[in-house]
Amino acid sequence: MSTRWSDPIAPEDVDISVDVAGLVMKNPVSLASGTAGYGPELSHAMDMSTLGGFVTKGIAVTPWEGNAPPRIAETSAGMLNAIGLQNVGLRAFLEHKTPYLRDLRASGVRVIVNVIGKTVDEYHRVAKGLRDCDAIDALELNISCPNIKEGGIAFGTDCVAAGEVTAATVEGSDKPVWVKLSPNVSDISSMGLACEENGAAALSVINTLVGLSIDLESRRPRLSIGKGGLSGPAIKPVALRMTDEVSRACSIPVVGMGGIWTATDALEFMVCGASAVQIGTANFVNPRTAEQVVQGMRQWCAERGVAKISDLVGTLQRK
Amino acid sequence: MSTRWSDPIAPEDVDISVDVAGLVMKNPVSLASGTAGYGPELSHAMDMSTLGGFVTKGIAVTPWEGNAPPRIAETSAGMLNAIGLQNVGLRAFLEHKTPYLRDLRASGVRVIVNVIGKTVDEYHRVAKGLRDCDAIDALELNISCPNIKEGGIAFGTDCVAAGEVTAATVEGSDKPVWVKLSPNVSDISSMGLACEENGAAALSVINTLVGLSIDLESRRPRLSIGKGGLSGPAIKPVALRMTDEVSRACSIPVVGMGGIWTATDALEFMVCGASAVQIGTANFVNPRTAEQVVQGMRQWCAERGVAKISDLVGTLQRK
Amino acid sequence: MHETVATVVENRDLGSGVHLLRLRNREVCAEQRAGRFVMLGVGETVEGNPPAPMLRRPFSIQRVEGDVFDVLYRVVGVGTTCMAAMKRGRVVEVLGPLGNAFTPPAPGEQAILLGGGVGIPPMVAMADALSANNADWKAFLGVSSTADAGCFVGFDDRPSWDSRVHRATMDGSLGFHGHVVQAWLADREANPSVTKKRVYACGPMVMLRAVAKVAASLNIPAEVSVETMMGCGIGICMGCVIENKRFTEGSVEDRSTMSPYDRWLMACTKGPVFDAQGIVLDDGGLLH
Amino acid sequence: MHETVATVVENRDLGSGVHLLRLRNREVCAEQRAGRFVMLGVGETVEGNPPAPMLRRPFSIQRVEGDVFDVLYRVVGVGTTCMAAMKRGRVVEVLGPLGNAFTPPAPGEQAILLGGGVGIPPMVAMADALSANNADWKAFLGVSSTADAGCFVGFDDRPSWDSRVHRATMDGSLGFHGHVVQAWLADREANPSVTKKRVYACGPMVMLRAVAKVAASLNIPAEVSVETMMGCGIGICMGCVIENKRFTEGSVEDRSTMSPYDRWLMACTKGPVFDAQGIVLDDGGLLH
Ligand SMILES: Cc1cc2nc3c(=O)[nH]c(=O)nc-3n(C[C@H](O)[C@H](O)[C@H](O)COP(=O)(O)OP(=O)(O)OC[C@H]3O[C@@H](n4cnc5c(N)ncnc54)[C@H](O)[C@@H]3O)c2cc1C
Ligand SMILES: Cc1cc2nc3c(=O)[nH]c(=O)nc-3n(C[C@H](O)[C@H](O)[C@H](O)COP(=O)(O)OP(=O)(O)OC[C@H]3O[C@@H](n4cnc5c(N)ncnc54)[C@H](O)[C@@H]3O)c2cc1C
Ligand SMILES: Cc1cc2nc3c(=O)[nH]c(=O)nc-3n(C[C@H](O)[C@H](O)[C@H](O)COP(=O)(O)O)c2cc1C
Ligand SMILES: Cc1cc2nc3c(=O)[nH]c(=O)nc-3n(C[C@H](O)[C@H](O)[C@H](O)COP(=O)(O)O)c2cc1C
Ligand code: FES
Ligand code: FES
Repeated sequence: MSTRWSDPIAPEDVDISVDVAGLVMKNPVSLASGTAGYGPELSHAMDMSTLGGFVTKGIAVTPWEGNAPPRIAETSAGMLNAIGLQNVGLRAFLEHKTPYLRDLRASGVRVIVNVIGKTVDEYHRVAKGLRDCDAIDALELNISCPNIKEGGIAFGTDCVAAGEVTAATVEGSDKPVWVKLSPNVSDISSMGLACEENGAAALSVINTLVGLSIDLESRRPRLSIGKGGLSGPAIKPVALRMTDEVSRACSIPVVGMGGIWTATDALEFMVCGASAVQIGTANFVNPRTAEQVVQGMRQWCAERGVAKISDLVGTLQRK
Repeated sequence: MSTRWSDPIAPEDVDISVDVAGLVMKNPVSLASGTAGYGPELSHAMDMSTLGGFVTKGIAVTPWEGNAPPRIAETSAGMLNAIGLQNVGLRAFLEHKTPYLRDLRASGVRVIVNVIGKTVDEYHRVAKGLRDCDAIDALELNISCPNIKEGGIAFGTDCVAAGEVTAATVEGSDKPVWVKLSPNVSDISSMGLACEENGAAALSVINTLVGLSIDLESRRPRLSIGKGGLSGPAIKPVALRMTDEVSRACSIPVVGMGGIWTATDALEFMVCGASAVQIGTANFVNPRTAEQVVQGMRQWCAERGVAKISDLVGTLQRK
Repeated sequence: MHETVATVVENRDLGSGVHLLRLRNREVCAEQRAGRFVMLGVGETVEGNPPAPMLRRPFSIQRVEGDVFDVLYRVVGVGTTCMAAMKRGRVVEVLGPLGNAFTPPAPGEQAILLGGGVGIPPMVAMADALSANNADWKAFLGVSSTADAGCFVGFDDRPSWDSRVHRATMDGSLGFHGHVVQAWLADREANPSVTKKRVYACGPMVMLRAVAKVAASLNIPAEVSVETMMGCGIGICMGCVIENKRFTEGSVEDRSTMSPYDRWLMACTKGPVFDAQGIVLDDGGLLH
Repeated sequence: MHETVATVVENRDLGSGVHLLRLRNREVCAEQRAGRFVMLGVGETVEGNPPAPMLRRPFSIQRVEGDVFDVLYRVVGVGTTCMAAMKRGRVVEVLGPLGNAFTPPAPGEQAILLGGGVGIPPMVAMADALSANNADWKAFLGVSSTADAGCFVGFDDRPSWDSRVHRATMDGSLGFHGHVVQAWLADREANPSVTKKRVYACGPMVMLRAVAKVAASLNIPAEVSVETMMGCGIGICMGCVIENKRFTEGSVEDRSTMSPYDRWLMACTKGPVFDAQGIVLDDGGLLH
């Protein structure tokens, strides 16, 4: 694509579908893991069938408690969270959460299950447990679990460990495996490459940045466990940079996220190399964000005569 | 110190001086490198003698051009910059910039020279060139120079290289050498330790986070060279987290910075382990920020009966 | 639940940082039940930036009159400071009504409403609902001093309720001298009755703890409305949790039906109203 | 230079997104000289957050009357959108006046003022200064179409100047049909004169390039005021640079006195007014 735009076309003539490693999504927008529950929660506030995809809260092989409150704190143009991956566990997920997801999938929304674990084996077991599950299209591995203290490996910041957990999950699964990268690393591209070499189908970029917020009067962290993950518009420049880096270093597709608030934000991620995008924190502030972003992206393309949204992917002009 | 505060005292009875590795500063607040020129620029807008310290724009052994414009772009609660370390070089610095700094120093403000280089030898040569210079109190090594493409080493993200450049500078200098750490790493504490082991007197935490901002219409980066460094309130949670980590891992003092806007922000850094603080981006928005922060810190301590501000350092309560 | 906007009809300063915000939106009013709340977008929005503050803030609906609903709030931080500056005509983003609601008293039961400070609003909502049903109720309302008497506005506006309403201040500057639970117990002593009681309470944690303790010792069912730090109000951020007492202190049978997932309950969807004996009334010390 | 605040006296909508903001501050007015500018804090400030937008925005001072100074601006993005919403009485943070100023013409020289769109303000300031000194001047002012005629307000308000002022539009809907440089050249042809000329210009880069080229070919000294992306306005961010033509294209002697540091000049302190032949009038395509 050249830098210049063409004549406007009708919004309905814009093809906003995208293909993420063979998984065709009717539009590029998914809800990010941990910011949309297991699905039904948001369905009262928005029309879920307008989504391209839906990523569940992280699922472990057994239920996890999560952390004590306070679990969230607001910061300038962002927020910190330390939910601690409270989750119902694989069995309850299959039993209670898949019926809704099956219907959602039937309405044309791609369903991606975010997977967490403390050991390579735990990831593998979740992948195996989700074999043959017809409610889901893909897995997304969250390899930045904050569980180092419990004996787990720092999967998210070590290439070898990231490769291992990817390989084990791919081996256990019958579905495409996306790996969600941590931004808290010196070199995110080599993390991406390690995952790609071990069978990842796509890379989700980025998870939250580790941060700290304190209450000066009590001189205590605002979150019960101390540190937390920073998300929201504050991190968008870091997320765009990493999307650009990973998409150029790796040959598998990148799913971009971090601070997306508007259609413009989402399109910026695509121009920087993301084949699709996810929306997280914005859902909390306006639960209809995703719906509005999809509409805005279509409109933006129509006004500029972009007939196929995926033509924008990775078209950032360099000098 | 306990979590509870004491009865108020008079503001003038609060001792707000701090000691950074033997360098006594009359208050904890310095202007950060690259955000206050060489000194005279800001003197028209604020009373420079109210500062605890002043850090110059980075100085290299020879003058540097810096990057083409645009060099700055605004983001949510932050900004990106890619100035490219345009600087007058060591000789012109000594000739033209030290007279003002000597006077500033005479007024009781500590003067710290930020040092940049493309090779270990270049750092060493600046250090040697500044020997016996009576206008300055300390050096601060900026080891996150964006010059990898020009053959330099990634000092800021490699422990061995960081240690080497520290050792070489310490060897060449007759002044305390602070090292300013890059936040774009998996483990900032080991970077700090590597510098400590090689003779650093203190650690400045943090430099900018690498980010990208693009203009969607032209599909070009907003900065001429593409990526830039993210600063401002957006990064404060990351900066506080790293201040806490480094100050606990290392035994030399930490100078904290990243998004400081108010006295409360500055005090939060001290509670998280910073012996002193620096103010950067806020100078652009309100050139009197530092003066107001100093006053606010004194007032805050007075109201809570904190007789010595340095008693607050590292007093974050953990569960 | 509606994701919509409402128009400011009035924003009345009641002194000491307490304000009454009256908002017009028919759909929200239609779905209100005593105990429910709204998430309000209180920040300033500047194009290209998130609102500041970014997250919406939760507030109980105190009263519905026609298509107007009232929120009583105290200025405690950045969001409520923005609210205090809202002028008539300003349009505010609203998500709600959210959360569960108080269980109505059984026929023949007398409702005891205990409200402290800006925890009084849900008690206004209860009193309205109970009065509409001609149910029997008594309210005990407390603030720290007469300067905070603005918190009573929902009851002050209904003089016909006066015989049912007992006001208290911690410093004795108005009404009963002491806290609401003491006021209630003093009244119990002075006016013994055999009517079955059911307690409804909202206020600071320290008050809710006292309510739970007294209700347990008197063997009276009690429901409390809790205020936790909320990110979304609809169960998607998992930020607003409160500890499940059946999990930590429950019987063996209780625990056998539970998974670790059940330790923390989301206050926005499972609450904000809980059985006072069912949750751990502790907030890690960071909330009030 | 003063770091201070000013009060909005008026914020007049002149159509097509162009507005005239009148601000009261005696100190700023006292130090104004034609060509200088102010950094305005235009964002909304919410406690605990930086203003949004965070950075101040640079604007030329168009005119000083008593203790009121005028800024003519066009809404182009988030900051100017905030400005358009400012009401009378609002207090605005101001840093200024900043930058250098135009060199006054030598005795006997005629000043040619060339202003395009929201580049007209410094020409108003020049016309005021020249008129006060009874100096000889002519102005050529251009906008794209009559809809943008609000940009002429500083000259429209001085009907006595009319014989000196030549208006032009790109689409010919008002005045001369074409751009300002063409208007100037057409006038030169129609009214030849032997008076020495000195050119002053402000406007889009494409216009400044044309000015520099024509002035060079006619061997007339020319000064241009440039608009770069500014972070601070006082030489501490090094963001606002423009390329030094003497560095890139200068003579051997020129270059021998320069270091690589001299390639990029800070427009806020060395400018915003530069010799048109001294800088590279190019902005990497990202500014207008
Ligand atoms: C279901 C529910 C109903 C509520 N109803 C009312 C009401 O009717 N009237 C009223 O005045 N307040 C009510 N609150 C509390 C109200 O939400 C907070 O006071 C408000 O969000 C503070 O916002 P802020 O930006 O001004 O404070 P911040 O600057 O965010 O914080 C200031 C202080 O308030 C506390 N705080 C912040 N957010 C919350 C929160 N979500 N819940 C509790 N404490 C918080 C913080 O710990 C801090 O100490 C309710 C809270 C909940 C969860
Ligand atoms: C010395 C000087 C004097 C100026 N005088 C005037 C004046 O009298 N009247 C007037 O209308 N404008 C003037 N400008 C330009 C004005 O500063 C910008 O239009 C304004 O900052 C845009 O702010 P924004 O937030 O609305 O736009 P943004 O949302 O920040 O950006 C919108 C567009 O404006 C451009 N822009 C942003 N900031 C600047 C900037 N600092 N300089 C130039 N372009 C920018 C961007 O590239 C973008 O295309 C002057 C600029 C300078 C440097
Ligand atoms: C409250 C909260 C919970 C989250 N939980 C998860 C999770 O379970 N698994 C995961 O991979 N990412 C999780 N994330 C990260 C988001 O999916 C997303 O990567 C991140 O928030 C950046 O996007 P945003 O800025 O749009 O929120 C969570 C984020 C938030 C704010
Ligand atoms: C425009 C700009 C230029 C900077 N130049 C330098 C520099 O020359 N050397 C350096 O060590 N840090 C430099 N920094 C980083 C700051 O000193 C500081 O570490 C960083 O901006 C974080 O602080 P802040 O959020 O208060 O700005 C620069 C920052 C900015 C915004
Ligand atoms: S407030 Fe988000 S889950 Fe309850
Ligand atoms: S605007 Fe900051 S140096 Fe010129």
